[in-house]
Amino acid sequence: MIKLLFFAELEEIVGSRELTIEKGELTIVELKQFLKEQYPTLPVDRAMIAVNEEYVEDTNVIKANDVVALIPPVSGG
Amino acid sequence: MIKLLFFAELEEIVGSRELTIEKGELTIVELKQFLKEQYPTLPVDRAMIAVNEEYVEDTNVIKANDVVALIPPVSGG
Amino acid sequence: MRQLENKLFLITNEEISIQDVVNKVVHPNAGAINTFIGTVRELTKGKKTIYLKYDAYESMAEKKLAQIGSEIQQRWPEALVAITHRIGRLDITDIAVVIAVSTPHRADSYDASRYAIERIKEIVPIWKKEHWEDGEKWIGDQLEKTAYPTGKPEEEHLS
Amino acid sequence: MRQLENKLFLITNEEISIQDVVNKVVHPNAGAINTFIGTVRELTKGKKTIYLKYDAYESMAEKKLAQIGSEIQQRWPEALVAITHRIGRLDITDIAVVIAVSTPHRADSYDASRYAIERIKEIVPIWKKEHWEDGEKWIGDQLEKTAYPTGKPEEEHLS
Repeated sequence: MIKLLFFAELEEIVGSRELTIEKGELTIVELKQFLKEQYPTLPVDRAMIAVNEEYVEDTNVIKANDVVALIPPVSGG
Repeated sequence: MIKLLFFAELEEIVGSRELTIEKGELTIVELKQFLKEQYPTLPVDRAMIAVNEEYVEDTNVIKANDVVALIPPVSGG
Repeated sequence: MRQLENKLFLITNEEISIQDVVNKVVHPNAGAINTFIGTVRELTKGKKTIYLKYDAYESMAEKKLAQIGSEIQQRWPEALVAITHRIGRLDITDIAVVIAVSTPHRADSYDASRYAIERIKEIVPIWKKEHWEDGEKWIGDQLEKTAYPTGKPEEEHLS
Repeated sequence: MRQLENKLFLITNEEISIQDVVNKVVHPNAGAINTFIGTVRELTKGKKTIYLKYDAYESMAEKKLAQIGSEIQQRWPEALVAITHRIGRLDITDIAVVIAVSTPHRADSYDASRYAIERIKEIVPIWKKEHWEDGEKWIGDQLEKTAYPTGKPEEEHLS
């Protein structure tokens, strides 16, 4: 089980800030592919990915109980 | 009559912030010469000169009733 | 509340007190404190903003602000840094962010403060939504923004 | 009192409120406010300061602060500037000066604020006297300071 977080326009497209998916280990690349299939309009490739609140590379592996956030380009400040 | 103002270490050397001298027109160079004679320990050449609150060149002429300030190197901020 | 306000790196729903943020970096060895205050501007590219809404991934945003603090202390070891960013609805001239950096000498306080705001705009998960008379839009969804094909923002020199 | 506090360029004997100075430059077109806060540092070149005394040629100092404001508005036409400098006795960590500069975009706010503090140290008739355990000295009477043979400080580029 993996918890997914969506923010800003991603949250609006998904319709929810938080989703849980029934997956075991998978790579960021695999997760992105999964999300593109589920939400064809979601700009997945423009998002950064954070696992447990740290940015990760596409090659990273997500494990059970990880919290994965899709971070669209930030605009604070 | 010209009013002279002294600040910081210059005030301490002269012993007064304000002096009035009985002079008519004179140039800054002449004033500096006068002050060096009156106060041999006064670091006149290290001071900037302001006439009526504006910095002036050595060639400027001081007129009666002007307020002339000797401004030692500043250290605000 | 008092505990929250004492955090050096804080996301808050409340109005930000500049003095409170500055107080966190006051120190006998500091001769200079630079602050950057980001306020809500009415006009952006000729378009009139009515208000903004800021949202954040709060827990991660505070971690990333703290990371910026660590990066600054690596570059400027004597610097003290505090940053508070507000979220929620902000009106024109409201304060969105306050950065305070103290250093022994002034040049470093400017450089480190500038570094902080540039890094905030690169790595801290905070987003603003502009609300105009005729619509609204999440900023960050801007054409001039680059995608992150590696999923991770690189540390860049200030431009 | 209220009238004095509203002056954009002010020499005061009172404690300086950062917020009050910042309020003077808040504007709907400002997205960025940079402030520089000069505080009394305990150690200068290894020597321990007990307290400082600042003195000023007050009327001229306010004029020169206003001149710095004008110079900034020539270089950064959209900038708003306010500067308050305190005089009298100041203890360690007390605020001696607050500069606030607002601009539409952040880079200018940093540059203009930096310009202001450098110019203050060049042309504004304010002096500080350091008081140590074993003595006291007017600063400005420092060997590294140059004399002004023409009687007039030239406008210099920031170093």
